[in-house]
Amino acid sequence: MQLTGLRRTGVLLAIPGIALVLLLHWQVFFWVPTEVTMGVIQRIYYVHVPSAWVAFMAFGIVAACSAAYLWLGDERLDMAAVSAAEGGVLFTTIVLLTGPLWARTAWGTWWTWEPRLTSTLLLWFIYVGYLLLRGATDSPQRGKRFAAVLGILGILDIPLIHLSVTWFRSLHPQAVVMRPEGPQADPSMVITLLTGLAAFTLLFFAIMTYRYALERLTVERSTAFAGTPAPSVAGGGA
Amino acid sequence: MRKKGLSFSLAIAFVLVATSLLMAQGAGDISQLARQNLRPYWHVFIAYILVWLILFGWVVSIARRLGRIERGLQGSGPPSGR
Amino acid sequence: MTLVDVPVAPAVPTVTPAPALDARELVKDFGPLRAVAGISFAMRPGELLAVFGPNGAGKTTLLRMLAGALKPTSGEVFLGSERLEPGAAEWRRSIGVLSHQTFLNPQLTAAENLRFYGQLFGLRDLATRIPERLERVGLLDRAEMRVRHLSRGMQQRLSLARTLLHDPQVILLDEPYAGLDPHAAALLNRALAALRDGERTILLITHNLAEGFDVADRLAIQVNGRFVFQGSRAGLEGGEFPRFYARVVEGASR
Amino acid sequence: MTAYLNQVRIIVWRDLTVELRSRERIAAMGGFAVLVAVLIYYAIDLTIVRPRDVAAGLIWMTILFSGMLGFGRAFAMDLEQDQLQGILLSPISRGAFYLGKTIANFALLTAVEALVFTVFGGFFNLSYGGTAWLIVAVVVATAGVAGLGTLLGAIAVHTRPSDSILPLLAFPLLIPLVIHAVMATGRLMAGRPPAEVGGNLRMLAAFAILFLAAGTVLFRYVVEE
Repeated sequence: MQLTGLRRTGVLLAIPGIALVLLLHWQVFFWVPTEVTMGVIQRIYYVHVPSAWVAFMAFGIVAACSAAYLWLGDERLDMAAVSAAEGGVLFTTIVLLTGPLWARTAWGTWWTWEPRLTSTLLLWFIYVGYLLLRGATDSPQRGKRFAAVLGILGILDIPLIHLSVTWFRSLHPQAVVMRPEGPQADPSMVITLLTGLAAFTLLFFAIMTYRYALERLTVERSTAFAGTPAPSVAGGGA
Repeated sequence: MRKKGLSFSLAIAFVLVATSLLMAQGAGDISQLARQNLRPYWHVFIAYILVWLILFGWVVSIARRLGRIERGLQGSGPPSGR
Repeated sequence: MTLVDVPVAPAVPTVTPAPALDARELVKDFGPLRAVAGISFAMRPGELLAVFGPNGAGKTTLLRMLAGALKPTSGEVFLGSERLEPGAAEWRRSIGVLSHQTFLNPQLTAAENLRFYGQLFGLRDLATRIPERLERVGLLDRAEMRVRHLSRGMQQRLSLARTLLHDPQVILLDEPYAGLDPHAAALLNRALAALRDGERTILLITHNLAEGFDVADRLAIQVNGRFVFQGSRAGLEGGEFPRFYARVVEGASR
Repeated sequence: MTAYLNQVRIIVWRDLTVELRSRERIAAMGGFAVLVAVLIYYAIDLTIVRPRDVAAGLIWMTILFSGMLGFGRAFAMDLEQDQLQGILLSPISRGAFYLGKTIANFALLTAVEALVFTVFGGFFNLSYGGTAWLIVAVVVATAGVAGLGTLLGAIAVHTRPSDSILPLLAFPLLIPLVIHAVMATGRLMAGRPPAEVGGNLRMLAAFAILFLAAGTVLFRYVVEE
């Protein structure tokens, strides 16, 4: 069990992560100026965008680990994939919840079939399907392979999904797109956003490390309980 | 058990910090821009709370699952049938 | 490793330089579960090895690895002198599998089923080969009948014809006696005898101690993913084999 | 190469022969499609909505749902008497097996589509202008649907809630394809020039190629252990 090593890694990632989170809150609430056109609501941006970034990165990890798992068959790759997928789905949930909170003020509506919202929603469904599929088979090994196939399929589909929904919308009058990184953006806004990106990335990897350790332990426990045949035929009795 | 308590207290600390900071900021702005709608403040407030609730929910769920397995591994050990 | 109170000396497999089927330390894990835990054996052409064992001993897993349907977690299997790798198309071409499931489609006729598998195996002379094979299993007059109208015994005979259609070098049988009427069982045993004369290598997995013992050259007993007994049947009487089997299994799983 | 195509051909022949004899899936899919058409007729207030404005979307909804119904069963048939195992133990290329299954599913869905277009045309008094390009659009979209449906059908057949999990997995991946299928079909039915749907057709082709290529490569990981 190298799990103590894993835990140490998790803590080493979490400490700067939490520090950056604290810094981010100070920046967001005390330091960064209020954006001129959108007002206070724009501050959601500093968690919304980092969440989206982390979610995409997580799904990228899922796809890469899934492909490698199918190729090499190493169980650890599958454990990494499921850990990343769980995180990816949660961060996508954050994106989908904070987005409408912003849109209600900025666009005057909770939900709109704006391209980015639509692709994010579909992405969420695809990877919820990934998590469901793992538990839906009688043989866990099969579930892992099926999920890996879906994980790869999902990432391949993303560019086409995005292209399609953008296309679909572009034929209609387009709503305002939020662009704080536009020409008039204050450098402090960029700094705050970068802090958010760094904080979320570190936190994601810290939690994912723990999630991975959990997956390892789960497998080790089922080995101890569900019984590999005893190593020696002569053993036993007592 | 200790880990669980730690995550809970951290969660509460964060929510408190976020809440108080937002309140402070909101209160300041209200006095200056009294005419502005209050809704955006609430939405920012809810958004930040949701983010940390979800993340801490994830951490707590992992910690609980880890704890359960570790108790299983150390406490009972493999069943005596073998 | 082997049990002390065995009445026969377990024969160390001494085989000709190029065994027809050579398995070395085969291991198969399903996640945390170890279904096959290190099995080695070698067979020469014309030999029939019968593997017995209780449910859950990993017999079917072993057979599916030998068939190339499952990739071993570790260990190696070789086929013939060419040292083929399991799972390759050439490997599948040299193996025939007969299971208690027939692999036949009930909506297709007997001849169509054989034609389907014949084409999958890339056989060219199907126009002559299929009637000849149907003749051999006594189903020529049923060639145009759909399989779902055939009796269970006939289906199993057709399945035997399907297994041998491409003249495999190695034949793997998984509980072939299940659901067979005595006529079909006798036919199967005659076919097995003919195949051994034809220098084919046969591995048989069965619960049926009597049938299995009668046809085998060598016996193996698999418990918990291992061969706990492997040896020739010399020195064993058919009548005492069930008791011997029960003792070995009980000793190994205690 | 010829061996590969032969393997594809023999699988297609087998699946279609079996389907023609049992008519299990075509009956379920066709019956479902006609019933949906009847339901939709009563679900739409024809004094408010002009049917041909929404026909393309309704037609594709019907096609998609009946397709899921059929694809879920494409591999269920092979589990009987363990035929799937028998096929996998033969030296067939896994890609060829997948393509054969996909072509058979494609043929089946095309037959259902012919029925759907006829029935909707009759019920809602639709006229299909620009027929040649309409057929191109439908065929390309169907190739994509069949390509993904076959791959996911092979997955779904080994899951416990096998009938409910296939649409759950397939629809998020298929929605973008449906967008283009509906746009192309709708515009062509309204008599717009084919040039207007060129982009949609290219996107449909992109989806079809992606799904077929991914299926050919990934299928072996679905069926092999």
